[in-house]
Order: sequence, then structure tokens, then C-alpha cells
Amino acid sequence: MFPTPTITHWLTLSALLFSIGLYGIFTRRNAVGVLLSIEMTLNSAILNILIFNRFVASDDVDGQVLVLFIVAAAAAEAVVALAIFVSFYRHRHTLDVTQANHICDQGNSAS
Amino acid sequence: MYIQPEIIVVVTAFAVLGMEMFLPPRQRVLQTPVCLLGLSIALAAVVYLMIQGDGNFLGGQFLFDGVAGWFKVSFLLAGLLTVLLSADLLNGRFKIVPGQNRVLIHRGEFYTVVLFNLVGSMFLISATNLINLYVCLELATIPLFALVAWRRDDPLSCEAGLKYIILGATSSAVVLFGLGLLYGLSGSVDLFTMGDNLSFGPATKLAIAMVVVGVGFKLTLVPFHMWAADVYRGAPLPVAAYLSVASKAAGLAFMFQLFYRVLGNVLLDVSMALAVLAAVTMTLGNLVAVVQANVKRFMAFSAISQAGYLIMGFLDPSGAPSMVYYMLVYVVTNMVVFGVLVFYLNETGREEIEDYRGLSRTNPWIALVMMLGLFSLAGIPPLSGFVGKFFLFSVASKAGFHWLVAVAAVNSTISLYYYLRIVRQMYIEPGLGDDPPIRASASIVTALAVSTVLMVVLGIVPFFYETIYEQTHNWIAVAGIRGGMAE
Amino acid sequence: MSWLSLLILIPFATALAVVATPDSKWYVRRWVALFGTGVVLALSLVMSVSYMQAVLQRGGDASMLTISQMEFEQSVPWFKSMGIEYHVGVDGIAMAMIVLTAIIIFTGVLASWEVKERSREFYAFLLVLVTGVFGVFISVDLFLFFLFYEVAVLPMYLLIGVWGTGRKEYSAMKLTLMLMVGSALVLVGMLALYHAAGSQTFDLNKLAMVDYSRDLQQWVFPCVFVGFGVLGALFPFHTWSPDGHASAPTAVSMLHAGVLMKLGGYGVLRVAVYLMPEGAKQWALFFLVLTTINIVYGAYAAIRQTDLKYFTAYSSVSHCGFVLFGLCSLNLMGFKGAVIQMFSHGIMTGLFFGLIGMVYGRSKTRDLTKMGGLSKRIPWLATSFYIAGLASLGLPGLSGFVAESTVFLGGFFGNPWVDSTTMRICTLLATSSIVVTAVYVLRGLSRVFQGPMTKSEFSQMQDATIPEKLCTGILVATLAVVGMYPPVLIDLIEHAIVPIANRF
Amino acid sequence: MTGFLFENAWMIPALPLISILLIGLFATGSNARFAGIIGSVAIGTAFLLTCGLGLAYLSSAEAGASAVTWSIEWLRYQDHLVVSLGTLIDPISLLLLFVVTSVSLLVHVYSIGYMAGDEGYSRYFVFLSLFTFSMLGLVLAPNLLQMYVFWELVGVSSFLLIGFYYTLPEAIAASKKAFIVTRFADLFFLAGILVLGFFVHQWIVDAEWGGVTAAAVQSASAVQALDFATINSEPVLAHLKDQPGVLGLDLLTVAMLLVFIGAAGKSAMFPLHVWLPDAMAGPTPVSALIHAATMVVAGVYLVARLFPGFAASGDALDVVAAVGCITCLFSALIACTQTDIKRVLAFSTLSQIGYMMLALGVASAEHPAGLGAAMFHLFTHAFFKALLFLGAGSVIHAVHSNDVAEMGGLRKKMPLTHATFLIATIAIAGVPPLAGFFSKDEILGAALDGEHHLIFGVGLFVAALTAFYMFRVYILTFLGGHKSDGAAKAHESPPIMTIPLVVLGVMSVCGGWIAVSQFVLPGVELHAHLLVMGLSVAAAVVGIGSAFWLYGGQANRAQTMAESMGGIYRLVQNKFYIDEVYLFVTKMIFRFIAAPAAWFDRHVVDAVMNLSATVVRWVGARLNVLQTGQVQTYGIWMINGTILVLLFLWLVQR
Repeated sequence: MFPTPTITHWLTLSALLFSIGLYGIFTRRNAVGVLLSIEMTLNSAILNILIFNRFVASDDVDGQVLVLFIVAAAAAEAVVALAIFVSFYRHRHTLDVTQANHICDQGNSAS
Repeated sequence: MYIQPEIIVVVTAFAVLGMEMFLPPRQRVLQTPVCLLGLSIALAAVVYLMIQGDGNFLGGQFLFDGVAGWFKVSFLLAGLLTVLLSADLLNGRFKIVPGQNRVLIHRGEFYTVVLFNLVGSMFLISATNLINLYVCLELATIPLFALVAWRRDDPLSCEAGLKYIILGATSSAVVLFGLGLLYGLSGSVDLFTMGDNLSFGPATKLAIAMVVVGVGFKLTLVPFHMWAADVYRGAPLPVAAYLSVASKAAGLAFMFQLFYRVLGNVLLDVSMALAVLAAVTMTLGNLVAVVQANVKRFMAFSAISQAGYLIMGFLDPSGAPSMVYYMLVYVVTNMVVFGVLVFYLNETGREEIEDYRGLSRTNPWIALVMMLGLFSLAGIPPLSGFVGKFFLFSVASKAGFHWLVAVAAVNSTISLYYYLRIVRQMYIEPGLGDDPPIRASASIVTALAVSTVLMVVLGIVPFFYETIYEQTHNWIAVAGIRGGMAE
Repeated sequence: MSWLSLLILIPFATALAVVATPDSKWYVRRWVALFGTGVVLALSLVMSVSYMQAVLQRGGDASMLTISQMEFEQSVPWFKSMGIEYHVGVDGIAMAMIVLTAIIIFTGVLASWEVKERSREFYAFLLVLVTGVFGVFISVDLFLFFLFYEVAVLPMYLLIGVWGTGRKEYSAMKLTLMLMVGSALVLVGMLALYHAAGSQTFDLNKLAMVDYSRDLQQWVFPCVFVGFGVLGALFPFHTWSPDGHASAPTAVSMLHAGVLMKLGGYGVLRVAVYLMPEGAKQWALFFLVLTTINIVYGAYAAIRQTDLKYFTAYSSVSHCGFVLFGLCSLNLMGFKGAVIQMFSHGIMTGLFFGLIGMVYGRSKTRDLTKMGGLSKRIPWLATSFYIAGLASLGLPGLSGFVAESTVFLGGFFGNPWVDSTTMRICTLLATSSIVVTAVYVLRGLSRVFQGPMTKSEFSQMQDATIPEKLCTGILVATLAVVGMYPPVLIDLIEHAIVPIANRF
Repeated sequence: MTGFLFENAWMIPALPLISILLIGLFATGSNARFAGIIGSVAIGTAFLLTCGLGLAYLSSAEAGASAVTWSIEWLRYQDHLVVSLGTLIDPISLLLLFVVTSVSLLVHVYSIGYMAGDEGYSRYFVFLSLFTFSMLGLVLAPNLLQMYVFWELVGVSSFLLIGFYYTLPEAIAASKKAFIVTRFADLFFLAGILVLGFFVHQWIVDAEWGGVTAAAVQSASAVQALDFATINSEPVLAHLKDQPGVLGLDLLTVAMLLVFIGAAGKSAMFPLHVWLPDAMAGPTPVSALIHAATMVVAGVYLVARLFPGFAASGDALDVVAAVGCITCLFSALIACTQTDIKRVLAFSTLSQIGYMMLALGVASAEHPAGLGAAMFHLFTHAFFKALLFLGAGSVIHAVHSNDVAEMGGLRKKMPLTHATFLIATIAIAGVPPLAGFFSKDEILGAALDGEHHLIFGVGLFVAALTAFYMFRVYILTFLGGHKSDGAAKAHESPPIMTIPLVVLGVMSVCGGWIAVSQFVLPGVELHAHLLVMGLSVAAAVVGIGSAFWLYGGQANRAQTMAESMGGIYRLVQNKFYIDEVYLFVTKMIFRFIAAPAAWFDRHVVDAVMNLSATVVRWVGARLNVLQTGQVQTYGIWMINGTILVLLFLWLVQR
């Protein structure tokens, strides 16, 4: 049957997840989609830490504790992000991140 | 117990929040003095602890030493000055200009968020394990997203918040991945143990590259700096001021933790990369600052270039005191400049460089303070900016990076060029008309006075640098021994 | 406390006093400034006399020394961990420069007697500038030296920018930036030396005791030389000078050309040549050629100028070339000549710029081609102008000759590290500039002062006022005293130059 | 040589210096009239001191003795190169002192009358005293550098006096020309000083190390490289002669030639003579003092001072002879064609100084007679030429014109001026027993003795020419009828102007009877050449005769002859177009060196500096474009940055 997955397999999985997340961040036009992709990269990092906890430092639970905190922090981050998205939407009636370019004052360069 | 300052700040934060909830609106004006009082007491506590000496709490999970003390002083100073600078806006004392939305609402929440952010930064430098470090980093970051987007009615503010949080979250994910790798490579979450276990392997390189993103994001190192200009431009000005100093100081604290404690072993191996990063950062920051017309964007790029100078201190293990000192200097100096910017924006609603014309005629003292601040940023003696830069350059020179010293020194000249552009507007160009002198509010005057005096004193009185130097020995020793500099 | 500290405290205190004067009374400020600078002038003269006495008392054979002997020393630790000290002291060279500075600022205040526009800031910046200049000359600590050096450069920006004429912002910016690039190079070299010497001290004389490696000196020397050279108008980094001088107000031109440009030569001597003899030997030829170009090229360029200030500025480029040229000779006479030239050119060019300001104030033009026959109406100014001109073409009896002949002899005597033929050719080329100088000086002066009067308004001109007479009189007298009896200056500086020359 | 006068010889130049101060301080404005008196008294005292000094010398010192009687350290370059200000007393310095003080005194007195009423009266006497001071300092110089110092000072006083009428464009132009041309020559003088300074100093140092100094020259520590005593000493000259110079010449020759160029500039030798004719734009007494009697002979004096060096070199002396020869012939030719009375005298001066140079050139270490002859001629020439100039000044003062074509018939109007002018003319023409005859005769004799036959021939021809053009001027000025209203209204000058003429007239007559040559060169025997005497008298007679033939009778005889010579006459009249050549070269320098230098500075050097600023701004603007405002682009940069850091860490090892 399948061989037991080793740390390499797991790390590959995590790296793939990370890459997919990054790809999403840079290609999704909807801010919520970007946020989802960010969560995905965060999750890949979480997975990474858990893998290391399991394979490298299996005699304590530091990694797992760290992961719990990360999940909490990520949740906080998501809350703030969504709040900002809402207020952004109220002004622009869109969540397209490529439309968030009103600040770039190119023509404003001084002589 | 060495955690009193943090506790005081947290208590203050809750007190302010409580006042917001329970006091009638008119009495909520007291939030500002309460906040200032709390921060001042915390500052006093830090100083007291520094006099007491190093110590730890919670079985070594919280470490208080000289460097931590000085960082906390920087944070608290930044917090104090930000509170002072934002007071006018929060209290509605500013000139209303049609088409501009500059009101800041929810004073209590604003202060609370700032204070929590400060606490995050303060814990950051005292953390000794990865869990603490990460949580504090998040605490020192997430409230800033909210602060930037604080002005909900202002599309620019929201847009800045959007950008900031997307990039901030991304960087935090990347840095977390890197931290995970470091954890995996060392098998520990204790920073000192991690440092002992790490060697300069390929995976370490990947991890370093990834944590550099986090550090670079907070410190605005090129090319992780792109958010800065847009965010500074969109954020309320006091928040931009806070971002430029407190967030940067937190970034430096994070970098201290990582590069001295975790990567102390490999510090010398990465020095070339850091040197290039420093050179690119200061050069790009300066070059782009040259063409800016808006003071906020201008200060953003100025801040970017300052970060370039700042990390020169990592090139040699002996650089720790120079960096800590420069951080302190940078906080007060930047606050001088931002203080004037806030003052001018509040009172006139103008924020283009050209708008500063003739300021020396209407408000000679403010113009003088501004000029001194800009000169200090440019590194003109005898102001503290000069001394700080000199020490940083000396570190690079000691490490043999003479080319970097040259690049940095030439960059100082370029920076002088654009700082002088403002001086020129203030002093040389004729005024906009027969403007009457602009009255500055008490809070602005206090902020400017405090920061200006500190800016001058820091450079002339050797006490500060000498004390920092004495107190940073243990950090140098850690990095020095690990970096193989002992011989 | 050392008396020397007074030299920086008094101007600074005077600056503060000027700031404290009431708004309405602009005329009080000039008296305050004059008083402050007068005290400094008196102090500097007294100190130079007591310096001479101290040197005589010290006695002993100074001819074998290789480390400069300082007097009036005072040392207070500053940034101890870096080895930075507030260490002041002077030798004869510094003393001569201090006297020069004191004379120029005193006369500079007299020359700007009629400045009414924002006079508070004007005098304050001027005095801060002078504080910086004095600071440089009294510094023994390299850090302090550098610190004051930059303090001296920066107020220039505002002084030119606010009170200047013509393309003042452009000129002021160019001047400031070029000088700062120069100081950036100095900084690089200075830090390299500091660390090579063990990161213990910035004390110049202690740094001088270290044997730096050849490789280090090979790259540090040109850095420092060019860095200071920018301020000393080293070709091709001199272009800030014509524009800067042309735009600057009178007193600032005086101070800048008279004193500030000397900081360049002084820095080259004190830091580059003194600390890095090996580097100097390796680079002497290169810089010798560059400075020869300086001298000749500056003189030729001056011929074509029609603006009096540009004219004098190019002549300054040429004359400052002599300073650097003398330093490149790497022998006693070269150094001595360079220092005398610093002093002499300082006074002479101060006089030039002061007079240009006075003439400009009357004629409202600086265009040579539009002036003529002025000496009929303003004989005092014309005579002073002629004396300055004759000094600049090296007429014996005025200080220019003493300086230039010493430089030429120094150059001709040469040194073992540069091919003597090249050295002599360079010297003769440099010498040839005395003819070119004569051409442009006489051409310029005769245009302005001789011939028929070109404009009817000129016939309304008034001759020098009392402050102007005092100003020009002091400067002319100094030129003449040094020119007629050179030992007054040579005795002062010789003891200080011998140790530096002995290093070669 | 001791005694009050010797040890205080510095007073002689100091007196005019004091007079400058006194005039400058007190004789200005309404007191200006005292300026002339102050100046005259000062120089008169100096003259008396000089006479006293001369008598003391004659009575106390052995013949030909030379000593530095007073000196102070002035400019300390380094050991053995310490320049002192001092007074060197020897026959030639005494001779020159006498000439300078006496002529200067007479010119001062004359000027009181001549300059009366001029608005620059006191300025004039300041300049005149300055000149006298400088010239006396030059004469007394015991070392080359002091010589140079005062050399420059006489140059500048000459410049100031030529440009005295500062509103006249030609005076300004002439003053600048004089200064710059002599300055150009001085450049070579200075180069010569540098060469001598270095090599003599080297010799002293070597000798000191070798321990031979004491034997060679005086005591070791006191030997200074630039002292004449050191330079002229045998071992030094031998050392210099051994050194290779440039262009195959030995070093001594190179150094002497360099010095000689300086001397030629000041003495207006061909081709550096161009400034002297123009210098006549100054007041006439000035021309008499500076541009005839004293300053222009400084070159001769300098060569005489360094005569041992020139003699040891040999080649250098030949150059001196050649230059002297060319100049005297060439200027005499030009003098025949000029109509401006002062210009004729100026070219005559050139010619006579050429004569002196020629005399120096034919001398040698073995036959130094030429040296004595040159000094003798210098002495006599000073008086008769000063007299000619002052006489001309008197005429100009009366006629208000310089052009001989506007004079004529002044013999009756100005008898005293006429008489003295005639004496001087005869003297310069070389008619015995007047002064010019003896000195000229001695020069020709020296040339013949030295077997320089060509030079002798030229000298003889020039003697004839001299007689011719001087009598031409005399005839045109004083004889015949009035040619203009100015001449008709002319009257004799006041006594204050005529007395100096008379004194000079006496000197022009008797000057030749003093045995100057024996004084200068004691012990050198002089042969009286009857042949030479005869020839020279004949030449003078021929010259005078042809002058009377051409100009004394019908005036168109001269015109016809000039026309018949055509191009050659025009060439000579236009001074061989040498001025034009100079003008061309100067323009070329302006156009092709100065203008490009100024252009280069603004448009290349400065442009590069400005370009750097432009580049900074341009790059800044380009980089600013990266701030697109697109948050995802920013993110990609972050990741790119990470990858770059990684690659950097991977690839670059410290």
C-alpha cells in the first residue's frame, strides 16, 4: 500500500499549500479572496510548525501551543481585515484590490 | 517582577476604555491627560527598572535588560508624543478645510489601540521564546491596521488600511513560515536554544530570507517598503508619525531578537546581504524622496532611507549600542518633524512641500525647530542625528564595509538635498502673503519642546550613548561569541 | 577651561545675543555682532602672542619632532567608549588660521553694516558659521574637527539662499551638496583610519603615531584629499565656488572665500598629509598635476569673466590651487608656502569680496563691461582694490608674494617620490600663472576704475564710509604687514610645520 | 668697510619710503602742494647720503671692495635659503645709487613745475617716491630675491606712473602692456631664481656634508643660496657648469639665460621692447627717470651683478651680445622714422641700452673691459638721456604736442631748453669731449679688443645712426620755422624746470671725464684706440651731416628719400610690425585658451556636476513609478525580495 508519509512529504505539502496561498494573494482581485489566500499561507505555516513538532521536537508541545496562538492571532487579523474591507466597500462599492489605487499620486512628483 | 511598565500601560489602556464607556462625553476629554500620565509613569518605571539592573520574570520567559529598557523608553516616548500630536485632532481643534476629511473620532478607542500596540512592542523586546515573540509581533502590528484605517469616512484612509493589512498579513504569513523553519531546524522555541542549535545551512538561508520579509516589512527595508508611501499618505498624520517611529522601533526590536539571539551564530555570514540591503534601502529611499511633493510621502521615503542607515549596525557585533542609540535619536527627531507637519496640517490644512513657504517669517521658532529636525535627520552636527549616524557608519567601517560607508555618506548628502528643499521653502521663498503667525496648541508645543530638547541633548550629552554602550554588552557578547569574533 | 574654548563660546554667545535683540532695533544687532567679533579678534591676537611665548619657553630642539606640539590644550572625555574627546589645542598653523578668521569675521561684520533685511537671522547664522570655523581650527580630536567642519558649512546654505543675489537657491544648494559630498569622503577615510588605529581614539596626534598600512593609505589618502579638496576648490570639484561666491552676500563671500575655503587646505594638511605620509607619497604626482591644472586653468578662466564676483571666484580657484600645490610638494617650503598662502589669500580675497560688495552697493552692477572710471569718485575703494589686485598677482611687499614664492620654491625643490622633471615642469607651469594673473587683474581693474566714466549715475557715488574704511583698512594693513615683514607670520607657523615636514 | 654711513645705508631707500607715508598722510587735499617739496627733500637727503657714502667708500675702502653692510632676515624659506633684506655696497651699486638719487632728485624738482596744477599732484609724488624707493632697494640688493622683490616693485611703480593719466585709454593700455610684458619676462627671471636657488642650495648642502663649505665660501651657516656672493663664487659656478641642463645646454647657461630674459624684459631688449615706446604715455619726467635713466637699465645692472656667472657660461654672454646688438641696430633704425619726439627718444633709449648690453656681451672673464664700458655708458647715458627727456618735456609743456611736425623754431622761444637739449644731442651723438663720446668709445674699443669685429661694425653704424636721428629731432624741433600755433605761442619753462636741465647739461658735458671704468674695474687697463676714436668721431660727423643735409634745408628732401625707399620705410616706420604680432598672439591666447577654459568650466565641468543632480532626480522619478498603488504588485516585490535575499545568501559568501 502507501508508504508512511515522511517529514519530506509533509513539508512538501506545506510548501505547496504556501505557494498556492501566495499565488492566490497575487492573483485574486477580490479582497476577501486575497484574505482567504493569506489564511491559506498562514495555515501552511501552521502545518509546517506542527510537522516539525511531530518529527523534530516531539517530546514537548511547544509547537502546538504556538499554533494555537497563531490561530488566535490570525482570527484577530481576519477580524480587522474584514472591518477594513467593509469600510472600503462603503466608499468604493467594490472589493477589487486593483481598484485600490487612489493614493498612488504619480503625477504629484515635484520638480 | 520586571513587568510593571507593561502592566501600567495595560491598566491605562483599560482605564481610558472605561472612561469612554462610563463617562459622559464632555468629561472624556480627560482621556488625554490620563493617557499621558499612564505613559509617563510607565516611562518612569522603565527608568527605575533600568537603574535597578537586569532581571527576568516568569522563569525567564520575560527578560528585562538594558537594551529592552532603552527600547521601551523609545516606545513609550513615541507613544507619549503620538498622544500629544493626536490630541488636537481628537479634540476637534483644527482648521476645517472643505474637501478634506481630517476628523479623528473615538478618542478612547484610539488611545486604547495605541496603548495595546505599545504593550505589544514592549513585550516584543522582552520575549525569550518564539511563541511570545510571534504573539507580540502580531500585537505590535494588527492594531496599526486599525489605526491606519481609523478615519472610516475617508476613502484614502480605508484604502491605506486595506493595503496595509493585505501586505502586513502576507508578510506575517511569510515570516511565520520562516519562524517555523527555524523552529524545525533548532527543535526549540526558546530563542537562546534556537541560537545555539542553528548553523548556516541551506534551510537556514531560506528561513533567514523569509524572516527578513517580516523584519523588512516593519522596518521598511527595500523591497519590502512599498506599502509605506501609500499608507503614510492615507493614514491620519499622527498615525503616520507613530508608524514611522514605533512600528519601526518594533521592527528593530524584532530584528534584534532574531539576529542577535536566534541568528547570532550566522550574523557575520549574512552581513554582506545586510550591507547590500542597507545600501539599496537608503539609496532608493533617498532617490525617490527627492521627487516627492507631498510631505507625508516625502517623510515615508525619508523614513525608508533612515531604516537603511539603521541596519548598518548589524554588520558588526559591536553595533548594538549604535542601533539602540540611533533608534532613540530617530524617534525624537522624527517626532520633531512630524510634530511640525501635524501642526501645519492641523492649522492650515496644507501638506505639500510648497505650502511651507515663508514659514520662517510667520512662525520663526517653529521653522527653526523644523530645520533642526530636518538637519538632524540629515545628520548635521551637532544634533543627535549626526552623532547617531556617525556611530552607525563607524560600525560599518569597523566591519570593513568602507564602500557602504561611502554609499551611506553620499546618501546623507542626497537626503540633505531634499531636506533642504523644505528649509528652502521655509526660509528662502517669500511667504504666501501677509499671513499672521499661526498659533500652536499647547499639546503641539509641548511635544515639540520635549522632542527638540531631547534631540539636541542626546547628541551633546554623552551620558545616553555611554549608558547604552554599557548596557548592551551582553547582546554584543552573545553575538560576538557566536559570530566567532571572540578571537 | 582653556582659553581656546572662548573662541567658540564668544561667537556662539554673540549669536544668541543677536537673537535676543528686540525686533525693532536692527542697528543694535550690528553693534552686538561687532563687539563680539572684536573681542574674538583681540583674543586671537593676544593668544597668538602668548603662543609665541609658549613656544619660546618650551625651547628645546624642535627640528626632529614628527608630532605636532599643541598649546593651550584641554581635553575632556566625551563619548568615552568611542574614544571621542573634547580635545582642543592649537599649533602655529591653527593659530594663524584663527587670527585670519578673526580678522575676516570682524571686517565681515563691518562690511555688512547696512544689512537690514532679517538682520537677526543674518548675524546669527554668520556667527554660528564662524563658531564652526573656529571649532575646526582648535580641534585636536578628529571627530570634533569633523563636527565643526560640517557646522561651518551648513549655515552657508541659508546665508546665500536668503540674502544672496541672482540664482541664489541653485548656487546655495550646489555649494552645500558638493561640500557635503566632500565631507562624506572625508568621513569614510576618517573612520577607516580610526579603526585601523585600533578604534581607541580620534586624537589627531595619537592617530599620527600609528603606522597605517600602505594599502590603507593608498585608498584613504585620495578620499580625504579630495574630500577636503572640494572645499579647497580642487579641480574639477571647484564649480560650486564661482556660482556660490557670485550669489553670496558680501560678508558671506568674504568669510567663505577668505576662511572656509582654507578649511579645505587645512584639512588636507592636518588630516591627509599629516596622518598618511605614505599615501601622500604615492599620490603626490597625481594631485600635483591636478592642482597645477587648478592654478593655470583657474587663471585662464578668470580672464574671460565679466562679472566681478565670478572673476574673483576664478582667481580664488587659481590661488587656492597654490595651497594644494604647496601641500603636494611634500617638503618644508611647500607646506610653509601653503599655509602662508592660506593666510594671505584669505585676507586678500576677503578684501576683494568686501570691496566688490561695496562697489556693487554703489554701482548696482557687477558687470565689468558696464563700469568705468570709478576711481575718480571712489578713490579709497579704488586704491584698496588695486592693492588687493596687486597682492593677488604676487607683488612683493604684499603677502601674496611671500606665499607664492615659497610655494614655487617648495615645488621646484620637489621631493624624492615624484620625478623631479615632472615636478619642475608643473612648478614652472604654476609659476606661469603669475603672468596670466597679471593679465586678468589689470584688465579687470582698469575696466572698472580707469578710463572715462561710463555712466552718468556714477558721478553721484560717495567714497567709502567709516565702517568701510575700517574694514578695508584692516585688511590692507594685514596684507602689507605680512608682505613687508614676513617673519610675523613665518615665526608663528614654522614650529608647527617642521614636525609635519619631518614626517617625509 | 665700517662706519655710520655704511651700516645705515638702508636709510637711503628708507627716505623715499618715509616720504610716501608723509605725503599719503599729510599732503592730500588742500595740502597737496607740499607733496613735491616733501618728495624732493627726502630724495635730496638720500642724494646727500649717497654722496657721503661714495666719499666714505673712496676714502676708506680699498678699490673694488664689496660688502653687505647691513641686513635683516626677511623671508626664511629654509636653511641656506634665508632671504635677507640688506645693502650691498660695491662700485657698481654706488654708481647706480648716485645715478638714481641724482636723476631722481632732478626729476622731482622738475616735476614740481611740470606737474603743477594737476589734480593728481600728490598721487604723482607718492608714485614717484615709491619708484625711487624701489629702485634704490633694487640697486642695493645683496641677493637675487631682494633684487626680484624690488624688480617687481619698480615694475609696479612704472605701471602706476605710465597709467597716471588714468582717464586716457592709451595710457591705461600702455601701462598694462608695460606691466604684463615685463611680468612675462619676470616669469623667466623667477624661474632662473628657482633654478639657481635649488642647485646652489644643493651644492651648499652637499658641500656641508662633505665638509668643504668653510673652505669654499665664508662660514658654513651663513651661506645663503641666493646671495650674489654665493652664486658668483668660483666653486658654485663650476658646479653649475657641470650640471646638465636642458636642450644640451649646461645648467649655468640655462639659469643665466632665464635671468637674462628677465633683464631683457625690464631693459626692453628685442623682442620684449614693445612696451617701452608705448610707455611714453606717462608724464614726461617719469619717462626721463624711469624709462630712460634708471629702471630700464636695471637689466644691464642685473647682468653686471651676475657677470661672473655670464662670463663662466660663455654662451649666455654671446646671447647677451647678440641681443644687445640686434636691439641697438633695430631701434636706431626705427628711431629714424618716428615723428613723436618722445618715441624717438624711447627708441634711442632702446638703442643705447642695447649698446650697453652689447658692451657686456663683448666682455669676458679675461677681458672685462666691456663691463666697465657698459657701466660707464649707463652712467653717462642716464644724464644725457634724462636731459633729453626733460628737455622734450619742457618743449611738450610749452607746445602741448608730442609731434615734431608741430614744433619747429623753438630755438628762440626757449633758449635754455634749446641749449641744454643741444648739449645732450651732441653728447649722445658721441662728439668729443662730451660724455657720450667717451663711453661709446670705450664700448667700441672693448668690442674691438674682444675681436668682435661684426659687433664693432654694427656699433659704429649705430653710432652714426644715433647722431643722425638725434639731430633730425633737434633740427625739426628747434630749427626752422613754426609749424603750428602751439609752437608759435611757446615760451620758456619756469626756472624750477630749467635748473634741473642745466644741472644735467653740466653732467652731460663732464660725465665722460670721470673714470667710471677704473672705479668699477680697478686694475683693468684700458687702451686708448686712436683708430676707434677716429672712426667714432667720423661716424658722428657723418650722422650729423646727413641729418642737416636731409632736414636742415628743403624739407622735401627727406620726404623724397622716404618715398624712394617705399616698403622698407613703411616697415621700419611701423616698427617692423612687432606690436601687431604680439597683438595677434595675445588674441590667439584669449580666443583659444582663455575662452575655451571658461567655456569648458561652465559647459563641461560644471555640467557634469549638474548632470549628477539631474541623474539623481531622473532616477528618483523613474523609481517613483514603481509606486503603482497596486497592492498585489507590492506583494510580488516582497516575494521577489525574499527570493533575491535567498539567492544572495546562496551565491555570495563573505
